[in-house]
Amino acid sequence: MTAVRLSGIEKSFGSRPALLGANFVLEWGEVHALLGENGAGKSTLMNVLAGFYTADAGTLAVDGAPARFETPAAAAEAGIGMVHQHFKLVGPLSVLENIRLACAKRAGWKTKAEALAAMQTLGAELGFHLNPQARVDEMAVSDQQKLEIMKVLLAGARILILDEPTAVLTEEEAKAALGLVRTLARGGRAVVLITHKLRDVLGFSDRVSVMRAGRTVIDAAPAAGMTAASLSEAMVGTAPQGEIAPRTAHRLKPDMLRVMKLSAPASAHGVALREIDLDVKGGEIFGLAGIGGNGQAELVEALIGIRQLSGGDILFDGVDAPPTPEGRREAGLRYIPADRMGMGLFGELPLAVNIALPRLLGEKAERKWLVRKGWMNQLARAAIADYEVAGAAPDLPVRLLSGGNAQKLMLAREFAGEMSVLIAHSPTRGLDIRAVQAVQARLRAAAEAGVAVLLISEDLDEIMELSDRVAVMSHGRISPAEPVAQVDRARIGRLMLELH
Amino acid sequence: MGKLIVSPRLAAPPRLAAFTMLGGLGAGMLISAIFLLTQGLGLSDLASQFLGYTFTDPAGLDQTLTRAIPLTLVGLSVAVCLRVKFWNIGVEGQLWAGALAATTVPLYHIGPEPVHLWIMALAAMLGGGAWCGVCALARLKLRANEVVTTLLMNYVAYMLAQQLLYGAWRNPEDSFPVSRAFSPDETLALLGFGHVHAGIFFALAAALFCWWLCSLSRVGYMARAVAANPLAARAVGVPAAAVVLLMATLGGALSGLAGFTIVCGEEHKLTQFIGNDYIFPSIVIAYLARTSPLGVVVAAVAVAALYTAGDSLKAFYQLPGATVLTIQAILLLCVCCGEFLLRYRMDWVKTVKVRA
Amino acid sequence: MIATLLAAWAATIPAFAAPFLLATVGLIINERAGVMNLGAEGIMAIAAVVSVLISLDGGGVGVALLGGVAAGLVLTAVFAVLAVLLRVDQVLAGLVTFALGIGISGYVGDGYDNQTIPGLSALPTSLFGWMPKTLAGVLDQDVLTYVAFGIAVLVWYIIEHTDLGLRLRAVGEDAPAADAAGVNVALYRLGAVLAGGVLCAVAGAHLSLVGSHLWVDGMVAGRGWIAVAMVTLARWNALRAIAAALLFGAIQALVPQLLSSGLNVPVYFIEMSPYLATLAYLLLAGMFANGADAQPVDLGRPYLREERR
Amino acid sequence: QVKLDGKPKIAFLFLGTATDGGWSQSQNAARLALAKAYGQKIPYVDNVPEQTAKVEQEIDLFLNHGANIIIAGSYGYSDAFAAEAKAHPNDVFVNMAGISSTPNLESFYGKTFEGWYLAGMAAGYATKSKSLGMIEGFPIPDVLWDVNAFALGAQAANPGTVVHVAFVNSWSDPVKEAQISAAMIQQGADVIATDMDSPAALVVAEKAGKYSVGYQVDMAKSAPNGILTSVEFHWEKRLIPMVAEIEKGSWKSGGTPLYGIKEGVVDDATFQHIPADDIAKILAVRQEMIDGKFSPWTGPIADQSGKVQEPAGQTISEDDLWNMNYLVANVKGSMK
Ligand SMILES: Nc1ncnc2c1ncn2[C@@H]1O[C@H](COP(=O)(O)OP(=O)(O)OP(=O)(O)O)[C@@H](O)[C@H]1O
Ligand SMILES: Nc1ncnc2c1ncn2[C@@H]1O[C@H](COP(=O)(O)OP(=O)(O)OP(=O)(O)O)[C@@H](O)[C@H]1O
Ligand SMILES: [Mg+2]
Ligand SMILES: [Mg+2]
Repeated sequence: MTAVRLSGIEKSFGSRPALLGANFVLEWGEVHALLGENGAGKSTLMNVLAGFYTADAGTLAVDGAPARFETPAAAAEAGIGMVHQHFKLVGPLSVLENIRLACAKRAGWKTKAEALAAMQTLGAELGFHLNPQARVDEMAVSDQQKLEIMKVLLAGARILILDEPTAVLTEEEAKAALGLVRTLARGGRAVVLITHKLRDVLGFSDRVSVMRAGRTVIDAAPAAGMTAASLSEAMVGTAPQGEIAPRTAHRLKPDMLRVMKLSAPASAHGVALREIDLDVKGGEIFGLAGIGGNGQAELVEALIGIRQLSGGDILFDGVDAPPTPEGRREAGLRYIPADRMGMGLFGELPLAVNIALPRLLGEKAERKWLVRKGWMNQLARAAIADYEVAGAAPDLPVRLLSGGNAQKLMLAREFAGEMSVLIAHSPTRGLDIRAVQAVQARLRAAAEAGVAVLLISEDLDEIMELSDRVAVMSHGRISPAEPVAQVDRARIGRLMLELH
Repeated sequence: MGKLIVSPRLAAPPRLAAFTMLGGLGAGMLISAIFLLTQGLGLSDLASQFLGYTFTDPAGLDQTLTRAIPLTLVGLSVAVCLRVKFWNIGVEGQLWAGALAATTVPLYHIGPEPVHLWIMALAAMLGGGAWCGVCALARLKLRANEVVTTLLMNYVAYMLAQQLLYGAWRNPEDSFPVSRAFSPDETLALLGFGHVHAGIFFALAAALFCWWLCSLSRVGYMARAVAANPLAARAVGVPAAAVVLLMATLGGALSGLAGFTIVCGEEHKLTQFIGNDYIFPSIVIAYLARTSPLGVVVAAVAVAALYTAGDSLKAFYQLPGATVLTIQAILLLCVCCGEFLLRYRMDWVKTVKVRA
Repeated sequence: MIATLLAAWAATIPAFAAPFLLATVGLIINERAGVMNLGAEGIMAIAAVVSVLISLDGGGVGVALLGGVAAGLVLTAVFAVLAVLLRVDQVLAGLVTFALGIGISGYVGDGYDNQTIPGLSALPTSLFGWMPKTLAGVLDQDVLTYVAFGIAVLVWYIIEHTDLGLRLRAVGEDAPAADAAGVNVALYRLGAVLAGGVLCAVAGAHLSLVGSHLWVDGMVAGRGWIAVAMVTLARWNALRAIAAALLFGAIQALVPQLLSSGLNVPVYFIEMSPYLATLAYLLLAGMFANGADAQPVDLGRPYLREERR
Repeated sequence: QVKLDGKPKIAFLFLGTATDGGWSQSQNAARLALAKAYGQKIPYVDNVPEQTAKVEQEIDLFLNHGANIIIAGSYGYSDAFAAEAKAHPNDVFVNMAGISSTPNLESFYGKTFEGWYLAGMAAGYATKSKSLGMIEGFPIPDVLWDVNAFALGAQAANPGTVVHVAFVNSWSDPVKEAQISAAMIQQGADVIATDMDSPAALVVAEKAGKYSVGYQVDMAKSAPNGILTSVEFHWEKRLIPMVAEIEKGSWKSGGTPLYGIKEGVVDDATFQHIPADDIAKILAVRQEMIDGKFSPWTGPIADQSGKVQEPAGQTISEDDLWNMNYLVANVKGSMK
């Protein structure tokens, strides 16, 4: 019996199409993996199913009956529950309050006690032990994930949509959660599992669908017949498999970026940095692996000078790093953030201003008293040409660039002028294969030009491919660095989990 | 059956921006006109009051220009602060602080007599700047919402002024709550056109300066960056806190300067009510000008003209003094609605027949 | 002399505090749902003037109160449309509401100022005859003042202890999450804004029906703005709002007592003190990083499901 | 002498609203009387703050629209009127209660102390607690003489009576006036007199079952059961003849003259709620005032500190009245 059938779903945001006739079929009793590159439309499609977005066109049937959900509440009524990629938890409320908020109506609880009892029963069943009175925004991300899953189940969902549920869990936790999911499916529910991890697909799902650029390219194929290779080809299309140029031998300059016993207190919902030692040489790419949320963001903030330290030193080329972000930039520090629209670019501002801004800062500012539009536009046009930023014009708000092109712009801005240290945080996330290759080539070129490159990424393959030395970050600490040639992937994996 | 879908526009065409602004203003004026017509005014009365008297009649023009001086300065004050997304609803307090600071100069004989006027201007800017600057500091360091702090600081300044006027500064001659009159050296010269005084040069110079600062200097671009994305601004190396502090302090200084032009240009002493009724017009002016400093000058003259017309409507048609405020509210309301059309698109979607 | 002054002072505090309390509690409802309404002053003015107009027209106190509330509600609806439906910046929408309220109240009240109305009197003194005199003075208030304090407790209970309050808080703290949990964000915000507007309107009616027994332009005299600040002082908690309102009420009630006692005191410094206290509180709360945390996270952020945040 | 260009065209400025129930209303009554007498529509603008620039703007507005006689009534307009009178020597300016004068500006005022002395007598007869409350605007001479006259009248009628005075530091703030009135009653006063522009204080007294004294217009409507009298203005009694003189070209500014009960510019409303023989005593004093046989300002008069301000047998001159800066012995309260 078919649980859900989505066909020909179209959806655009403003003038930007996200779904171009996507199909999806979900059967009762199965775990159905939904794959696709970043931006392929997976979340959007499932948001349509969960009543969050209204489709522009297409049909939706639940249990064979045509349906149309205008609100999340209507979808919940039909037994659809979604764990969103970006959690939908009310941070300042307690665990129990979040559960009551989402489930009281559907579960028919009259009192707080009833809700508490139901929560504890399910918690025991799942092995999820959450303090009902804890404030959600003070809990670990993995506990929040558990709460999200409990919410969906307590609301009595028969159709579960899990959008990248394992991204924030350790391997152990992920295994347990996926095992649970499979059990639930076996018990008669239907589960959609959105994931980027092929292991999850091959290990835990029954069937697979793959999306690319708003369309379904593999429609409910049995997982058994799939291989990692066939899946990734479906995801990215026939990508030009670029030759990885061998690194030319060059001289390393020691101590370009040196961090000694760096500590920083945890901010409200973050991770503390604990006595971090790091030494990135000029001319090398230093890969820092680790699961996101283990202090990477905090480390980056400390390095670029926007986070208060509780101890330790940061040295550039043997001397104390200037205290302010503007001073560090002047000293040659450059930064490519993981969240380019959040911490890198100014979406509302024209491309020209985004490009020109760093040149207006600090002692060496190129223009102080008179900033002419013509000068900025010229810089912008040069950057657009050099970095092949598609669909760009000097006065276009950067918000309107696609992810890959925004990233190219980011590089154009950061690579301008004299650079000695580069921090690249997940620089290829969300990019298509061609953009990935362009970015990686730029990183290599920078290293070859003598820049000390600190590459922070959750993607172990990328780290292994690009780095000269590798270390692992976990729980705010960093493991000792090792040359990439000596690295054993399995041990890196363990380090990610065990380093406490 | 169908359904109205509201969705954000990714990018609004510039022509639409101009259109919604003009449309909003037009609609506002139309509604205001209808409102006035229902109050017993004729069409010709409207034309003669709003266009004839306020701009072509020398007396009306005199009044409009004189009134536009402080309005320009408080409008700039709000606009400059909005450039860094700092809501300054404390222009009255800053104006009072400026006027108080300026008044200390003649009262306590600060500095050499011949340059008193300049010292007063400087003192007013310092006073107003400090009044707004502390609110910016409180926001930056202590996360105190500036809407609330600037609001509260209005009352503090007002009460302080009243306490001084009823206490130490009370006119010794008649114990009326006004300061003693300033000497001619301490007042802004009249320019030979009614009551228009040299403060107009201060206002224009301030507008030009703000235009340079916001549109041509690097500070202006840093301010844009801070407004658009404070985190990214800091990460790139913009001294974000300093920029916010600078712009907010400048904003306060401009309001302080408005206080200076009132006490030195109009009252020639500190009086009791100089800071009244500037908050709303300052916001209206800054918003209608879309925070452009040169636009502020135009908007301030327009709002001043509204006051001129309002005075004359009050005198000859017995309309209540609330007329001007009501019209400003209607205008702003309509422009806000226009803004909605600019930022969102509305589609009437026919509910699709669902096929199985 | 001091004893009579203190007793007289204490007796006037509740009536001074009540309008602050009503408006503050109204704004707390708004802000807990994520909407900041700077238009309270205008809503109070409209309600005050309409109550007087109805009374002058011979309407009883109840009718006058209802009429005032209805007028305040109409104005609040304008704000609600702007802020919730059209997603206009809430500061701007609030200021428009303020100006409309003050402007229109000036219009409709034109020619009716200073005309006295019967208004609402305190409960019969005989009810309190058996008490000590000072206590009787404090308790001998009008019904509306009692209602104000009752409403504060009721609103506190609803917000903190009921499912309705839970959904309201969720909308103010994290609108997308509330939406995902099936709460109609726009509906709750509209409801909260209107409910808050009703309380602001009652506050305005209290000013004219209980406070002055007449209308005069500018009568609200900044109380609506103070209420906005008092929300912070009360840390978004309706029960604490009682304490905050009593503080402001006490200081405002002290001024006429001092003036009439002929004591030579710096009246304006005294009147300034609650503002300074609120400022100081804001700064201290920021310093010890708990005050700001009480602020609803989504305060001031319009919500549209499909809009990225 | 001032020669007007053409016929008199009058315009009024009011401090409050034309219907404020007091000060501006009394002047609006004069405006209406003038309008009737001269058969012309007389424009006015109300709520003009005591701010030089605002006052000048309003005056210019009227002059530009052809007015040539500008009439207003506020102490705080004095500077603006002087400046405008100098700038427009061919127009006539009248500022009731002002203190500035030029050849074309007269600031006449009423001998309000006459009315207040009689009202004080009435309050003295009425009070049981011997404690009266009086609410005042600013501590300026023409206000101080009201307080002092009221206190002297009460003292004459009922020795030992004390007047508690509170200065609101505003001409009109009905909310505050009501609050102070309530506070005074709570502190023991049983007659509340207001020297303000609105009847707000009286309404409170009425509700509390206390006596009251009104000002500027007959405020009996606001407190029918407790009002003893009101000290009233009848500005038209002077304005109508004045405009006639101006029209004839025979008018000359009289500087800052005072007119009293004799001229009819000031008078008390019907006394009530006290015994008829007490009223008779009051009316006898009133007649002596008209006949020039009695002045409230005949010594001995001592101030709050006990210092003799006017020795026995002497009478304070009009010039000295304009410099009054003390409160008499039976007044409680501070001038600050
Ligand atoms: N609310 C929105 N407003 C505008 N554009 C959106 C919105 N949500 C999604 N998009 C766009 O729709 C496209 C599909 O996004 P979607 O989030 O569905 O991708 P995804 O496959 O889930 O990617 P990821 O792996 O990163 O989660 C993207 O290009 C994205 O920019
Ligand atoms: N406001 C926006 N309007 C339009 N597109 C946007 C907006 N914000 C982000 N995008 C684009 O949407 C795409 C996907 O965004 P999304 O937030 O789903 O992914 P991400 O957070 O970058 O990656 P992931 O969640 O997989 O780690 C990106 O290309 C991004 O540039
Ligand atoms: Mg994503
Ligand atoms: Mg997704």
